[in-house]
Amino acid sequence: MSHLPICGIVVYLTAAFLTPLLYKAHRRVAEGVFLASTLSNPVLQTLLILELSSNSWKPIVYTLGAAGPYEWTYPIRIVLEVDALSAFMALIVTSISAAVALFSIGYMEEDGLQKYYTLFLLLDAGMLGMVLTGDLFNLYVFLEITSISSYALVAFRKHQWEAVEAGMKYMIMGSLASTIILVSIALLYGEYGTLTMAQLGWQYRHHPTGMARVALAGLLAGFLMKGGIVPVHMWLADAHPAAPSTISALLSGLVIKVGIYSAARIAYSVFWMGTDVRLLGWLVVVVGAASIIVGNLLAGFQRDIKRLLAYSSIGQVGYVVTGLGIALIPGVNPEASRAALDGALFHLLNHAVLKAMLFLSVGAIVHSLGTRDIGYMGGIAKRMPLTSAVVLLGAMGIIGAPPLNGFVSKWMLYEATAIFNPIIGAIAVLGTAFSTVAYGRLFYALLGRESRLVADRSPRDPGLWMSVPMIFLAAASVLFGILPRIPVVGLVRPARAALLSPGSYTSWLKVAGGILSSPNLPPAGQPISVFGSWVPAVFLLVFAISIAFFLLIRNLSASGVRTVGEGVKAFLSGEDERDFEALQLPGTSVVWGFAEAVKSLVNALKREHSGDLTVYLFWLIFLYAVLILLWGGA
Amino acid sequence: MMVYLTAFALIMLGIAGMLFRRNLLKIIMALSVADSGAYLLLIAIGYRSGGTAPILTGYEGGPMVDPLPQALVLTAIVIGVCVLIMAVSLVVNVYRHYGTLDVSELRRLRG
Amino acid sequence: MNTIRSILAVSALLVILFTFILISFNPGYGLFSFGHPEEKSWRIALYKYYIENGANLSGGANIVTDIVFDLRGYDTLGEATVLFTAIAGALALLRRGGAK
Amino acid sequence: MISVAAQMVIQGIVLAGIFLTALYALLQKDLLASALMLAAMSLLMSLEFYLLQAPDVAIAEAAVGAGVSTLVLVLGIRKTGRWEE
Repeated sequence: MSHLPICGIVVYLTAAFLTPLLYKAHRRVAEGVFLASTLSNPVLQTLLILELSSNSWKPIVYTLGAAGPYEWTYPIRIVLEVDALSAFMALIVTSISAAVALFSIGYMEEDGLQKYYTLFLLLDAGMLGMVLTGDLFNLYVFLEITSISSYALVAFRKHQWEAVEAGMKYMIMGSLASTIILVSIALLYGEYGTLTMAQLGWQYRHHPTGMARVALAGLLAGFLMKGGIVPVHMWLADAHPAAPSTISALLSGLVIKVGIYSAARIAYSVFWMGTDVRLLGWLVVVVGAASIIVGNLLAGFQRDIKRLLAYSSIGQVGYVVTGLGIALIPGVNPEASRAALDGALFHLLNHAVLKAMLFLSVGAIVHSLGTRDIGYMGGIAKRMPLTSAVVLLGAMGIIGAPPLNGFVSKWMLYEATAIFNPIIGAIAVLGTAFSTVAYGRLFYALLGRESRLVADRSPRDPGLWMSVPMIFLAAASVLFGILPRIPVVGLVRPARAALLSPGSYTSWLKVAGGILSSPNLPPAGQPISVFGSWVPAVFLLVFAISIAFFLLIRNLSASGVRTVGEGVKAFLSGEDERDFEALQLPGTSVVWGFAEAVKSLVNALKREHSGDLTVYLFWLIFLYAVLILLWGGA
Repeated sequence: MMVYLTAFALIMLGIAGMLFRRNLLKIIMALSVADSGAYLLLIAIGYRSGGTAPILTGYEGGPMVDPLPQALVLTAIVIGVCVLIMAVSLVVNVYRHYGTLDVSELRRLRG
Repeated sequence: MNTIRSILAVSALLVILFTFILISFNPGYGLFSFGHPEEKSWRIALYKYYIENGANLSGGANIVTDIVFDLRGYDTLGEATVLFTAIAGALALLRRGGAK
Repeated sequence: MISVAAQMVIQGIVLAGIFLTALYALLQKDLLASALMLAAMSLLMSLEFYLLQAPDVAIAEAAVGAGVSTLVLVLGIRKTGRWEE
């Protein structure tokens, strides 16, 4: 038996325990261990994927502490179960965190570094364990490792009130969600007497009971909260900006994805085949669509650049969840449901790459400027060309501009949602419009006229340690956009097939001696072409022409700065600006009309994000009760 | 039955306390009450009436209670304490910055 | 919290509590009855395996200890890691000084 | 061996005690008193665990719930304030 599944976790954990010890001896040694563990892990996960694919994507079941899971007819020990989806997630987690780790060597020049490295590695270990494990209680343990280290990392800059407040709110909400998850696990154990997820799925398929559905409601409410889905997303916009930028990249890029993964794993592999989940699927689609609207809309009205990115994360994760929800609903056009799932998983990968890249490069800007206000970032593109190019590339990717990876996955999701339901399709497109507004402001701000602060500080592009990961992520984003078939065929389709056939997740179980057959398998599905008429070369040409046009207009247009006026006001954030004189921006206000049009909606939403912790907790309980009513009681 | 009811009542009491109390330390205490409810629920699930503790020394046959939930609770108790430690160290920091533990004062981040 | 939200919160709590009471009392709903020696027909009696073979597998007379340290030893490792995380986190949060 | 009825009565008393101490802890304005009430609740919990044939958990709950938790909470209260406004 190959020991590959456990290796990654062991490497992270060993390094996490070693770093504080070595740091006392010599700082560089500790950093070496930190880098070695994070950089070697993607290799391990790639080997795992190769092993899986050479075995026609049959799940690898690894038992801890013994040769096989069976000493009886049921698995009695903790198992790690790696199927195509787990391996896909593991590769994302390890690769992105390798890039972030490389960046943080140059970025974190603060006190308490050895604790930073330790917590970073523990966060990685927790996430990797969550995606690889096949045992429900073990999932809870790893969830707690992930959560506790992320609470500590959010509040890591404890001398800032902002970090402490955000960490406190995140911690209380996250702990309540964890408690709900623990109660649900207890209910499931009481009902079926096992904790292995494959076994639970098999049991539920043959004996679906009301109590298991109540448990599912709790698990979903908890994991959706960890994934930052409307209406339990309020902690996210506080917590992600308050953390150091490297941690924001991990939180936005990976931690919420892992929450979504767990929800999907439980909904699909454990519960999907048991009963009709139409209502549940619709509920997931609705919260996903709400996330698209709320996240992307509020992103357009933030002055704080990291807060903008955090709200945009809510919106983009909404796309993923919408896709996952569509595939849950039975009776949808199978092509559409496959395309939705493909799009959702590919968007998950793309968003992880893009958001990590955005947070890292924005972090470099914020680090050198000392402010997070977009209004003061005018003209930084001239001073930090590389960083700004990466920021703008990431922004275009998130908007879904054609030659980049975000376009491909969003295109699949547009297709799928439009076939599924025109209203949801319209919401998907509307979300893109909103995010264009949000990131369009970024374009104007960065490329615009130089602000006084930028002139004073004269920031520079960061050094080699920080540039390499940014360039690496940007290259990945362009590569996935131009050659989408590589990740889609190699990683996403097997992962989709694994989700859509829960029978394969439980196929290794033996029940009463024989290998159990997997009933009601949906068709495994021939790969369909979901790219529409996507010819990268044409779009590249269009893109080059539009850049040429942009440069032409920019050079021909009248120069001059309009400092004060309605235009600047709406252009920045839609809020009343405090100090006009300090803002120096070209007054081309493209979003003024839009800001006026949606002002009442935005104000209502902003009132709801009142900062009151008990209100946030209320929404979690409310979601739980609604899930129970709609689904558990059925 | 009584044990289940008490467990669920403790969970609900904890959640209600988190929703309606305004002091942060009190909210954390409410969280630990809810956690205790979850532990009691797990142990109650494992109980078999007339069962003895799952220890083989001096065992004379007859039913035993389910040992697995007990193992889970042992793990969960430690995790609960870890959450408590983190929460209290965060609360100390909140007090340093805000001078109060009232959650309605703790809302500078919004919108 | 305002009044409407308080009412909603209380009703949400009541819904959850009612569901819990339902699942612990109503036999038709998929009940696990308290302390019932007989299992539901579909429930896996995994614990019987632990009771019969736990001592042979790991050699301890206390089956809970066997499970904690051997059969589910990985969870215990995770638990130790959580403890380590919490202590590292608390030390990071309570450290003196800090930049700026 | 105590009779089933007696055991029921004892359990009823212990469970009522758990619930009432938890309620009292959450309604109390004095944080120190509620921390001590939580410790009392933990002790009753460990008694209940013992009655439910879980001696290992009872020991752990008594040590961790009544000991470490209370210690951590009291340290937190010392660093902040004793009274809830």
